[in-house]
Amino acid sequence: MSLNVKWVYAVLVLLSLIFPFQEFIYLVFAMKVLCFALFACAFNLLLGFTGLLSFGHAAFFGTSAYITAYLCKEIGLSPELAILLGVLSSAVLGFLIGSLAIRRQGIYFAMVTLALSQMVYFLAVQLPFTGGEDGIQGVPRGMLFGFIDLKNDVTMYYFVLAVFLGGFALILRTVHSPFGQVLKAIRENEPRAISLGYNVDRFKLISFVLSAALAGLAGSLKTLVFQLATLTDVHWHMSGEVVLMTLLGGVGTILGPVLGASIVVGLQNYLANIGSWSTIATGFIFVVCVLAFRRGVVGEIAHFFKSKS
Amino acid sequence: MQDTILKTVSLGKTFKGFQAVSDVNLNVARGSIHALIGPNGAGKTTCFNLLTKFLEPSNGQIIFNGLDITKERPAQIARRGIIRSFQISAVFPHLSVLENVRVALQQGLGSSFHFWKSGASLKVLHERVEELLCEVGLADFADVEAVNLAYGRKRALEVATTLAMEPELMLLDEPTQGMGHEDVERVTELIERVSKGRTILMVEHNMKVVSSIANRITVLQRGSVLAEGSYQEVSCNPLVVEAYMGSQGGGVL
Amino acid sequence: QGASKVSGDVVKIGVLTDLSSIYSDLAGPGAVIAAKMAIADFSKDGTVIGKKIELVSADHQNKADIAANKAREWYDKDGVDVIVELVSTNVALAVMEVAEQKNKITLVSGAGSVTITNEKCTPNNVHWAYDTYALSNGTGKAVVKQGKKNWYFITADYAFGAALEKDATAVVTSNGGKVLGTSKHPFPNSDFSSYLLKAQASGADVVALANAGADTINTVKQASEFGVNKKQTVVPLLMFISDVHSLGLNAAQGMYLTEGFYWDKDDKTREFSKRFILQHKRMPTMVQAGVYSSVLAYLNAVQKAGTDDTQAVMKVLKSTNIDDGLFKGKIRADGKFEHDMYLLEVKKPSESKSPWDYYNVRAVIPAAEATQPLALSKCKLVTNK
Amino acid sequence: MFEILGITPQGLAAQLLVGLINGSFYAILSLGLAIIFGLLNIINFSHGAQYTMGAFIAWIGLTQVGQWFGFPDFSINYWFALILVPLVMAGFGLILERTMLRRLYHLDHLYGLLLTFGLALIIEGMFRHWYGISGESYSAPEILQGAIPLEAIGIILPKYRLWVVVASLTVCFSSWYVIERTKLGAYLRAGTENPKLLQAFGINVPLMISLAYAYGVGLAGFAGVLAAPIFQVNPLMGSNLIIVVFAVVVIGGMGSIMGSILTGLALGLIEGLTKVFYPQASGVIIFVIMAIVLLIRPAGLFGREK
Amino acid sequence: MSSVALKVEGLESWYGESHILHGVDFSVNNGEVVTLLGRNGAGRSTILKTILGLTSKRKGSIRIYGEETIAMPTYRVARLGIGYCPEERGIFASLSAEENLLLLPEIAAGGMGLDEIYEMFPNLYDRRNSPGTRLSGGEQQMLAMARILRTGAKLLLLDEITEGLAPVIVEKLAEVVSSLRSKGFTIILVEQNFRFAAPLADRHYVVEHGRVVEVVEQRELAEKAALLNEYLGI
Ligand SMILES: Nc1ncnc2c1ncn2[C@@H]1O[C@H](COP(=O)(O)OP(=O)(O)OP(=O)(O)O)[C@@H](O)[C@H]1O
Ligand SMILES: Nc1ncnc2c1ncn2[C@@H]1O[C@H](COP(=O)(O)OP(=O)(O)OP(=O)(O)O)[C@@H](O)[C@H]1O
Ligand SMILES: [Mg+2]
Ligand SMILES: [Mg+2]
Repeated sequence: MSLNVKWVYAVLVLLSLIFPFQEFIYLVFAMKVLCFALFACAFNLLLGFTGLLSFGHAAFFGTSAYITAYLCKEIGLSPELAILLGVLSSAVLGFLIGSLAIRRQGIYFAMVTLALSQMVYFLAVQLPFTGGEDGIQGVPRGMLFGFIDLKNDVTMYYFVLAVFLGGFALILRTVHSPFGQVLKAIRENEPRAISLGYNVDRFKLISFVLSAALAGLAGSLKTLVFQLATLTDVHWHMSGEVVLMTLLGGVGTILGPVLGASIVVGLQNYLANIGSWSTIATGFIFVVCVLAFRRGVVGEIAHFFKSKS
Repeated sequence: MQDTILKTVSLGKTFKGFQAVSDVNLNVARGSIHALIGPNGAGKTTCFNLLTKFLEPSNGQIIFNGLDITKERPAQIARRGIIRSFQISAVFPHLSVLENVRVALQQGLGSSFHFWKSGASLKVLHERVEELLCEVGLADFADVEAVNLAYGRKRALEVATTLAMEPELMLLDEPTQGMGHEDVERVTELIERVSKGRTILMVEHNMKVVSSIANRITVLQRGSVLAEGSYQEVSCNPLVVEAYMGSQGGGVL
Repeated sequence: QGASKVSGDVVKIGVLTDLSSIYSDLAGPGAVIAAKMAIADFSKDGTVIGKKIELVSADHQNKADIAANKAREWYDKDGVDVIVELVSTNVALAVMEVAEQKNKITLVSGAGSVTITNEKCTPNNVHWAYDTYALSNGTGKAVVKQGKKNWYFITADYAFGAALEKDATAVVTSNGGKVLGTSKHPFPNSDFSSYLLKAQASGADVVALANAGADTINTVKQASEFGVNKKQTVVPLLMFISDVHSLGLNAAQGMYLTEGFYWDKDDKTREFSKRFILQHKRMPTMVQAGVYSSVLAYLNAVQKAGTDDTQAVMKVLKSTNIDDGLFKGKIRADGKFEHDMYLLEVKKPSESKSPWDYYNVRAVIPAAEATQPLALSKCKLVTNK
Repeated sequence: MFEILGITPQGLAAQLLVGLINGSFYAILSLGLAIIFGLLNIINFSHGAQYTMGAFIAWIGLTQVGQWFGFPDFSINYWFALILVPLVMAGFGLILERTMLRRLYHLDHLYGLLLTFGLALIIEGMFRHWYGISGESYSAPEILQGAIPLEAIGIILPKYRLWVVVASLTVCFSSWYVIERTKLGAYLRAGTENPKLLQAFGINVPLMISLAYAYGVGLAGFAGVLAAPIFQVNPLMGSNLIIVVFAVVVIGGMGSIMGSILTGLALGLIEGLTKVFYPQASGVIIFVIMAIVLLIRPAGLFGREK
Repeated sequence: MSSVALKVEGLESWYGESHILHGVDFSVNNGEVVTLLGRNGAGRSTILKTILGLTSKRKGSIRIYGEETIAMPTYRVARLGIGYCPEERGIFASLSAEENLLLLPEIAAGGMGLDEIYEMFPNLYDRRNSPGTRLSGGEQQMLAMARILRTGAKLLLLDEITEGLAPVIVEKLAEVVSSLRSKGFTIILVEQNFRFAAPLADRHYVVEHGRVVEVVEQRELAEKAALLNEYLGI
């Protein structure tokens, strides 16, 4: 990681730390961005660095969201435990779906994941504990570690930020780790990787589970922020959205997904008041992105500097 | 320890009724360079695919160092020390030449699953990578993306990657294919050099190469063994000349 | 001195509705217009107790999370005092939740489930226009009375559908009818022929539709296609005039339905609707009328209380009778605004004189009948009394 | 007498029939998708929107154009629409392909999917904006109105639905014949694999591709017109359908023409049955099947193993 | 007859960013056989690809049978009567061997018939129904060669056709090429296998770093052997 990149990170972290001390941007919105940024990063670990396009990541996001919501509201667990169990459950789910899906490549992989996540959606609709269309609402944020009260948005924000940074760091590390190197190789030329003695499926599965777990983490956070978990979280639109975020920001770039998430969430928020135009505008932006700057925002910037030097 | 490293017992493969390989009994002596030749479509690559379990044998056994590996999976076999190169060049296109080789070396480190370890932990390998690249004459290409190599260089890179695995038995499928004469010579002597302390089984159409380094040759035709022996023996065998070598037979080079 | 009494020195009204998705015709932009009209009608200069009245609106796309998020932002950051409309139950419940936390007001017109004033009721909420109880009682009772006793339900497979079916079933059985069967369909859904065939085969007198919006429209349309409406009576438990409009009288004629508002009921409603259609090109739906009525009532309450403080305003709202020409009645302790409902029959094309001339008013369902008795209410505000 | 889970054999037959009807919609839509994917390597997410568009254009033709141009009594009737709309849509497709999709061929499927997804949003949004959400009704032509009572199985079957089956099956199978039974088929497959090389052999691949896309979109338009009288013509009619149709294509085997047709029909039937026996599941059954199929036969039922 | 079949002047070519050919000049008369020799990566394959417009960008002048084609789309260039046998064989995996053969449209009269081809390459006949990429390396090479003989193209661009072929078959190919030549085909060979190319060609162009650096007429082979040696290390 080159020096000026380090600087970029430093500045961003600093900004996010002083964030609550400004009026213009609403804090809960910022938290939403962080949650989805984490989600997108988790997804990018799979798409960008393993070369697997999952079209069912909502399943992990949603499952963990529901579990956390349920544990907090009905069982009254403390947030950290609820999150932990939520993440665990989506990791397990990730393992199940993953071990089925990784046997297939390319677009088929995408479709298997889609199919399986649709089943998760179906369960979410049918199972009683999810509260069907209403979802689980009014989830208490509770006391972190029993003494930090998350009701206050600022506290909540710092909690979310901390978790996000943790997850982000983990991903960063993974990408550059020996493990990450092998993933890259597999993405490039699978039979060759096998012939070099790598158990390709193991690698794919691990990164799938990792990604699922982190997606789950994002889901649980979101539940605590909004204090609800609904069908939106498991719907395939959610899977689609995370793909969009990642592409918009730049597949296979580290910061891309974060930016992508901010843009998409921002759009949803600020176009909300103009009704059907928001749909059109969103669509338009995606078209432009694909046609004009395909590497995604961050990707394009990086490329610009590359071609400069 | 016995001196046949690899042994196949009536190995066979049929594709939807088509006998690609039938009843092949190979005996590869440890430390030798063993060439597998034969007309196109004779079943050489298929044999390789069987030995590395990229294809399931229809019948027969594969015995490596005395133990039966017929049932094992490709990755296992690779880790036992049987490494192959491919006929159609196989590199990691968007990795740099250096990374290509390093990925292979990583095996040895055993840290491949450690997604928490930092990338810096791989620096230790670079020295070895340099060596290997020099051996195949790609030293000044270390940072080039593999796609951008000309065909011949891709092959060289592939050999380097294979070597990196420190294989006990190397399977080379037409290692010099599509190379200019210089490269051919370089790679030939490279093979000879690395064959020290290793066993090499290779498919090669370039008789020059075969004659110069192979100490034992098996000729396949229509999936079964036509002849076996030293270059002199096979190249004088009228059947072989007729089926494969043509006018080049009889060692006239 | 008024400053202290009015938060942020403005009275801010938020219309949180479905501007782009499946309910945008029955609420949506029309609801925003209705709210604007209410403000204009309340005071020429757009002020109450000397403070400016502001209106904001946003699209919740029928998503509880988006809605909740927006509501939070409005209450926390933008100083919104009251949120109105809130079509679709899950959205309403989510926002009510937030409002209770932040101690702000919600006036629900679009959402229909009775739970809003039952299990899930909140002290700061009024349920304005209609609820599933009223619908099923209105239509259900009337139809059973006509001697059509055997019912078959086609129900949207989600909370609202279930609630609707449950209430209707209660009405039917208690009036001596019986339910022969139910088909639950996924939501949303476009082809209903299978369910209709089952309904047909069941030989019931009545095929009741416990779904909403596009689903209902398609069911009705395809019912007439399969000639279901020839031998059996199709009863959409929830249908708005906007749906009838897009169905066309051909497919819709002869159906019974219950609404809390019909533009052509009397002079007052006509007067309002004429002004409305000038701005919106469509006649107001019950929901849009409800929004108008609720905003007007809210402003009056603020006027009367002399402050926009939540408790004070709620107190006034729940203690004064409301009669704005569109709705007439009073708000109960559990937050249900009880008012008359109307049993309507869709006209034959031949009967329809002018555009939007769609209904014959068959009966007025008195408030008492159209509302779940407080005695039965499960609302915490009334039970623990 | 013998009832299966409360369904008389007649009832069942009737259900199968309506299943078939939906099936023929799936068939014709997935056919379009299959062709497009097969040749352009693009997952045409806007297929649903284009189907919607077809329906709307038909409706506009019937009810609006008159006013637009000031001849209230002028209107394009169903039969003309059936010919005209597919052509218009094909034209539209051609433009899209030439101006946008063309730039994506050398890229991953992903981008095509994303672009068409965006297009879908735009188209959908436009219609929402102009014509609201609850949609407009479009009535079937006189001769196809009314229904045929089938005493045998004790139901009355709308004439129009029968027509739909006939029409779409005809179109499907003739398309299949043209593509598979002529050299075109070979070109299509080769073109998918390595368009540049195919050009080097003297085949005008760009043109071939544009036409293929246009044809696919045309099919979507055609389906739209067929659907208009059955379903409400509304902006979301397509987006509700599209995911299912994807599933169909995948199950049939990406790019396999016959596969998509047969699977479409079959799934229509299966879905119909689910609606009878376990309606709640009718939304998910197709995905269950998809998952199973892909795990057993990765390339889909009719797809070629790579 | 010595009318010019192909004339290349100042040809430059790019793969994306990287500039590969820097002004290549050479010309081939009707009925001639010429070779492009050079080290790996010299740019020989790229020359062929550029003639067909398969690189991302090209500049200069390419006249085929007198017609300027620098701005032509690939498929029209091909239709002028070019048969191309690419470097990595380019067999279509989704088509069977025979379909691969029949795929190419006839762009001129006088192409070979199937049976003619099958008797030339018997292996193909045995394997005609198996999927293209299921063929052995060599079989694929033969197929790639065989299919362009069907089209009736008169100007053949052959990129390393002897690669991975058994000596017997290489000899067979040598016969094929010389018979084609006697049939009046114009052929451009990219070859590593000098022993194969030497006797066949009228002229040899030596390519280095994306330029033609040397022209060797058949008759000069003897005296320029040393030179070639230093260029190619033969
Ligand atoms: N997967 C497969 N399916 C069907 N036939 C196959 C398959 N793989 C190989 N074959 C056939 O088996 C025979 C042997 O193929 P193989 O690749 O082993 O030949 P080879 O000896 O490597 O020839 P070459 O020297 O040309 O590479 C060929 O005729 C080929 O067509
Ligand atoms: N697709 C490509 N993208 C970028 N660079 C390329 C590409 N293909 C080839 N090159 C570069 O162009 C140069 C010439 O390649 P070319 O294949 O023409 O070499 P050649 O003379 O044919 O040698 P070979 O015998 O290896 O084919 C090489 O340096 C190679 O790195
Ligand atoms: Mg081979
Ligand atoms: Mg080359």
